[in-house]
Amino acid sequence: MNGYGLAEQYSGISNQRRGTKVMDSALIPNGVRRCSLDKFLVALAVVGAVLLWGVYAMLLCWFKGLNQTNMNDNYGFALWIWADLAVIALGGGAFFTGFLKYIIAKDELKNIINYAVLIGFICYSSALLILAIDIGQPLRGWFIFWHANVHSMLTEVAFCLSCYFMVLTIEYIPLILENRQIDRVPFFHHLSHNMHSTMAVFAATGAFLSFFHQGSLGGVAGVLFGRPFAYREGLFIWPWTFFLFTWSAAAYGPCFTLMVTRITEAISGKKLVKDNVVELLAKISGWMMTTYIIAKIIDTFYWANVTAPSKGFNLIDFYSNNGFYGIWILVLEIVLGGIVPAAILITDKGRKSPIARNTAFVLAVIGVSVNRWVMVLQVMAVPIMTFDTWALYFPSWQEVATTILPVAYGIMLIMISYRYLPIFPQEAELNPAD
Amino acid sequence: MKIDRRSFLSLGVGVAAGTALSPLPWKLTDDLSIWTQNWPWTPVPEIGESSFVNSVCTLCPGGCGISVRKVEDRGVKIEGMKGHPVNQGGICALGLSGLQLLYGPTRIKTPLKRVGKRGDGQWAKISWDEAISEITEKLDGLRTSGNSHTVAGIAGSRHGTVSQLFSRFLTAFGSPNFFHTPSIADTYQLALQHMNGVSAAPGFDLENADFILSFGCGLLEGWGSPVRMFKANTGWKKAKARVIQIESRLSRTAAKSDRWIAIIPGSEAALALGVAHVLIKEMLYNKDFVDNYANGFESFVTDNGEIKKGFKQTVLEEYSPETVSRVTGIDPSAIILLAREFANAKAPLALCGKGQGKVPGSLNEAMSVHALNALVGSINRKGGVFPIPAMEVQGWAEVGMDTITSAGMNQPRIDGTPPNSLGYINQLPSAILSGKGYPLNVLFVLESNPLYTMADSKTVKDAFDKIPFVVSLSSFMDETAQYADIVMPNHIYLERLEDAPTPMGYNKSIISLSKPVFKPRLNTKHAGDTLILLAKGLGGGVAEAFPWKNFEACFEQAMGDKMKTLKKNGFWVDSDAVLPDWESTFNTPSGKFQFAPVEFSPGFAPIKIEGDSTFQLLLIPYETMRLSCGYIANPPFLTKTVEDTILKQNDCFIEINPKTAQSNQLSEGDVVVLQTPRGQARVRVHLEEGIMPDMVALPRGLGHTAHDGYIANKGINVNHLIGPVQDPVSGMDAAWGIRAKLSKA
Amino acid sequence: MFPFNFEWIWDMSHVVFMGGLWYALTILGIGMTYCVVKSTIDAAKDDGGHH
Amino acid sequence: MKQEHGGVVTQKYGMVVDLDLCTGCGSCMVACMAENNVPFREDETDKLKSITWMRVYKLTNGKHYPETDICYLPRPCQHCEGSHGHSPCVSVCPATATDYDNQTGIVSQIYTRCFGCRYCMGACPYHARYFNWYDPIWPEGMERYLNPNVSPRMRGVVEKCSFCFHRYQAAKDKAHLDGQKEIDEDAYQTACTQACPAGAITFGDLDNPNHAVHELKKQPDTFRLLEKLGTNTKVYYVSSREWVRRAGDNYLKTEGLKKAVL
Repeated sequence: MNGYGLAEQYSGISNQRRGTKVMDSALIPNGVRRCSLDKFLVALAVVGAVLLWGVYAMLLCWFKGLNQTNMNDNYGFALWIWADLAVIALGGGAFFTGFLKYIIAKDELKNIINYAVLIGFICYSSALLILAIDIGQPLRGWFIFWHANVHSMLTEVAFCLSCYFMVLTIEYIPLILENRQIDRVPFFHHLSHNMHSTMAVFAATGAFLSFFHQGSLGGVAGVLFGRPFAYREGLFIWPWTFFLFTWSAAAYGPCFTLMVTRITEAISGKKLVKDNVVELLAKISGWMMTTYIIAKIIDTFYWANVTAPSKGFNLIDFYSNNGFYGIWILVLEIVLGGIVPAAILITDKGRKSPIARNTAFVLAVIGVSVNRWVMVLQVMAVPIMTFDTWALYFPSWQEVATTILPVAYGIMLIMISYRYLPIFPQEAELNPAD
Repeated sequence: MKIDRRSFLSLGVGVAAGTALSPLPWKLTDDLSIWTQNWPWTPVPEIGESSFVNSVCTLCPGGCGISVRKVEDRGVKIEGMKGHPVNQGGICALGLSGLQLLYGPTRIKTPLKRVGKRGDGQWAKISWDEAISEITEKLDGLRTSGNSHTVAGIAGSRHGTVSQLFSRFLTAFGSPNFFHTPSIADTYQLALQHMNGVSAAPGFDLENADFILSFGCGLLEGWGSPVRMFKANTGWKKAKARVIQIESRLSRTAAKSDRWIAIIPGSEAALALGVAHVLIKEMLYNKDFVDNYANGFESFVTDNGEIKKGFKQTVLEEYSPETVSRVTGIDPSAIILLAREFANAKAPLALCGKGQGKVPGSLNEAMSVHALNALVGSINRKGGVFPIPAMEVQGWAEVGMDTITSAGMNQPRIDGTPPNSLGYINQLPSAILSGKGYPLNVLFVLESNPLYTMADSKTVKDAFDKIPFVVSLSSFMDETAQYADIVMPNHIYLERLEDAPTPMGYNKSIISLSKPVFKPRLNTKHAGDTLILLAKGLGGGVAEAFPWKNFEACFEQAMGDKMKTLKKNGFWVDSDAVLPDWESTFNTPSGKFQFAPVEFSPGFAPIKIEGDSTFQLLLIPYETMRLSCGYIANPPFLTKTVEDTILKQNDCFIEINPKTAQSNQLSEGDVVVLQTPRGQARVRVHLEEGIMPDMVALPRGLGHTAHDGYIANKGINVNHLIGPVQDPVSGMDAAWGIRAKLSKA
Repeated sequence: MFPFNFEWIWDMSHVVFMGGLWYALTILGIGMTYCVVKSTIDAAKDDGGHH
Repeated sequence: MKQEHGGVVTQKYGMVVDLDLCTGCGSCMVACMAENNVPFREDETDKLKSITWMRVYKLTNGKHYPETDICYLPRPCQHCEGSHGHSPCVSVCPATATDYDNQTGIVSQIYTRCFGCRYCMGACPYHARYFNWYDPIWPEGMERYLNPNVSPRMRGVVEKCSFCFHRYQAAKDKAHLDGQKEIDEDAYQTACTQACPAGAITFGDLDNPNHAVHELKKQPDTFRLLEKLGTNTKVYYVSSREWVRRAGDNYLKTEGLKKAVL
């Protein structure tokens, strides 16, 4: 396949550039430039320290229990579940880009698919790790599979999430195998090649799984008929949030891929992906977002005027008499985090302007994160019984640390992968050796 | 074999694959999950033969029958005893928590002798023999030196065999200084003495009353026998009887009542007399009773020729609705309406005793309320109030009086009251501190915790400091035990034999049998046995007054022929008692009910509480079923039910009307300093519409400094802030509050 | 997740849901097996063919 | 009428709580804790982390002094039936650790199955579900009072009111031994019902005309909590005060109080 071919195409170019001999050069892809090992290790150590802080908090949660958090009986779901839902939405770039490349055959996307897969891999492994911390009995976490209740949206999430993580691993493995040293082993060389050739099947399976787990994550909130803020009617067993979540992940996920790409470019000081690739993905994302936000507005409108009133609630009841959840949050999510980035990305002018484009990516990431926040935390905060009160919550440092942990882990994995694996097929071309 | 990279890799992959395919990881995963299901630090209760043992709960004076579920020798649950006349199967939250007291960490395990400074909590474990001989030595010295009267005893109650044995011990030893924890029952007893001419406790036929006029009684807050009151309340609801609650705070009783009338606290007697005014003015009173069976209604000439105003004249002259309205803050029309309703009811009944009735209160008020019942004829009739004669122990021989005993018994009581009075424990601290009279050398404390429950705890502590030797017979390391020199731990109620006498307000004489449900778990001794051992140790006349082998023998003798019934049913009820009539039961000089006893007549002499006008607010204590505020401190379960608007972490809240809070620039949750003439404390603000403006209310039962971490140092003890106020008539404590002010912390 | 788990009922929900799951797992399993086997064969060929 | 499922008599256990009688004394809460080995900690004032299967709520009418009024409302698990046993929590539990028992109508919780995801807590609008944030610790000696019929829970799992299901099992076994087909009303009562000193709680088979609850639930002043959500609870409340009945559900400003239709 092409990714493989490209790597080979540039394999002749030496990375050992005059005056910049790198100690671990044998591991670094051919034809690209990397910083010194010392610098790399120092940076790795800095991020690693943050990671260790997170690991310490994680161990506290495991050994001492969830009393280390500020969650409580009103806030059974809190920061972690939000982080979970958010990273999965953001990691949606992997399945959707894969879907576009392998199923719709948007071939240009081969230049960003590796990174999309890597980001997806990080997001999904993080999500699984967070779930393992979040549950009260991690050692029995596997009961979700073993004693599965097929009617639970969370079961669907767990199964599809795990399966899709397998897919992402399968998609990530060939990338690892392309490391210069590993590639020298004939079996791995062939395995990489063979996996590339089978990738469309895996990607299709991934897209199928993603559709369900993204959706079922939306279903998690949408089926809660005891929680009028979350509850939505729907199609068959699936509430509308099921479809909205899948759709929004497909729409917003690529924006996150593009945003991280831009950040990577800024940090490495190199252009890594050509503008036409970025613009193509941004355009698709923009149109997806446009359609999504229309659907979201219709959903909100129907919910505010039909669903909630039937349970005795006016829309404004969900946004008043508390210190945090004002109507502003709905505006932030739909207008600033939805309509605005969508409008930027569907216009030629907006897409072509790096500033507008990057702003749109950031707004989109905020928009989808706010949506997931609202669907987890505001659901818990809104009083339902008339004699309930708003429950507000502030995470403990352990929760914050364990939420930052995957971020640190992600950065480290990106650093290592970027250094040793040919993630960006266009890198060498865009940054010629001399 | 040369290990190259490839074979190393293959080996690694092989090992990994092999392990994964072997049953090992799967078995391990499974074992781990099974381990989490049986964590060794999560207890697994032992199974066994289950049985129920009936007894009586004595955690409060309520006297409810209980049924203790046992599994082998463990107690696993306390339930209400079905068929017990007092509680009819019901049980309160404190009673349900009893096993936490039995097995709790606050129990005293063995006799202790203080080694450090008083109150420091440094103890040496001693044997029972050592404890007994140490005390008898001390007592013997006092007795032979003619100082037997300098020994005092404080009991939780003056009823029941153990209390009477305790009193007997002091008498035989030669001390008149027996004290008990007083309550509204004492005031009622005085009212009955003056007006009915009998020495008896009041029995209220609540179940047959159809209009209950409650002057601040916490009918659902623990007044009388709590569970009986709940049952009565349910009966009222079902029978559509009406309850009117006169109280400055929307208590649970007020909330469940048919009408809540907020009153300026302390003016209850005025209201009662205002109601009486309307009854008399509108001729709504029971003419038959008043004309034929009562005295002092009309003005009369006393034996020495004085003209004494009758009740009628006093009330008509001084208690018009308008006058009363000014004092009570209640609209005149509301007073008139109330009086008419009260008179028109079939079986109206007026009650008094604020909250749980922990403070004896104003005798004027009790008599005014009692007069109200008399006016409508609700005395000695169905649905009314009638005297329940106190049950004296029958079977014990008179205490022999040797010279030392009679010399001691002829000394005045330390509180200055006559030798056979009820005793004014509220005057004890000041009597000790004033230095007038004689000093106290030894104090015994049984089933009571004066350092916590008595008003103005600081002064009480100062008084304790003047007593060189304090002996506690408590089961728990409470505030007083912690301040004692020797602790001789009593069995806990579930481990001991005793009787629970008629609870306050109950309409029949009843005794319930508390039997040892469990073998004593710790090195404790029945207080009755301790007293017998002490008496025997003292020898002579004291020992002769205690001829029994042990408390059991003493108890059986005391119960006499009731013992058989007690053993069979668990309780004995005076079922032969006939309802007293109006004809023959008033034991006054005139043989009639006395509206205006010669000694004095009921009137409204407000109890002046402490504090000048710089204290703009009124602080009142209040009681709730979720906070035990007597000798027993809250067990963990009970504390768990306390609302977070009463206690949050270690802060307790004052209730304050939002308007008052606003004018003081306070909002919900603010930390403030609550200051009274007696002390100050850090509290938090809880806004509550259900309290009269310009008042603050604080719950009783918090602020323990002893016991265990489940109750100690939570909130503040309202007794730190309130001092006793002596009732001018009865001499007992009548403080219903204190003036207070708030400042931001 | 297996028919021998006691929660398992042979109803529509289980068949559809678990059917989907096992279907996906089968594809992934077969796909990966194919890749590994083919790569082993390819690598062996390379060895024989003096890479 | 009684339901017959394949020849087996099924019950629908439920409660009728008379709020006019409830005094908020807390006996039901403690009876429940004592019966069901509910753990406690030194500081239980954070009510959002305090396990109370039965919790008594304090409701106020929101009026100013002296028109203000208070009502206490005991809230056990409502044992929602939803539609056909589709209760909010049961349907979401991923590990089948909570179940709607069609035989009794009781929503059960299997502690050893629960792995602590807390989804059910999010699903329950009554806050009837509690998580064991801490290891349950009894002070030394106090574990002696633990009831052997109810297993203490471990840290990290959700627990809730079971309508004292162990008492049902005991009553069923006894009825079986005695050759009775049906469990007597008296033979199976929850700890809170039994303890309530005001007799405010009545418990029994809602479908059985011989049980008191069957008629009590038809009283005119009866309501259930959050009926509009379709949770179809089995705990009925009675109050003669309209504001209390109205506090049982959410109403739009324009809406009147629904007349109890049964």
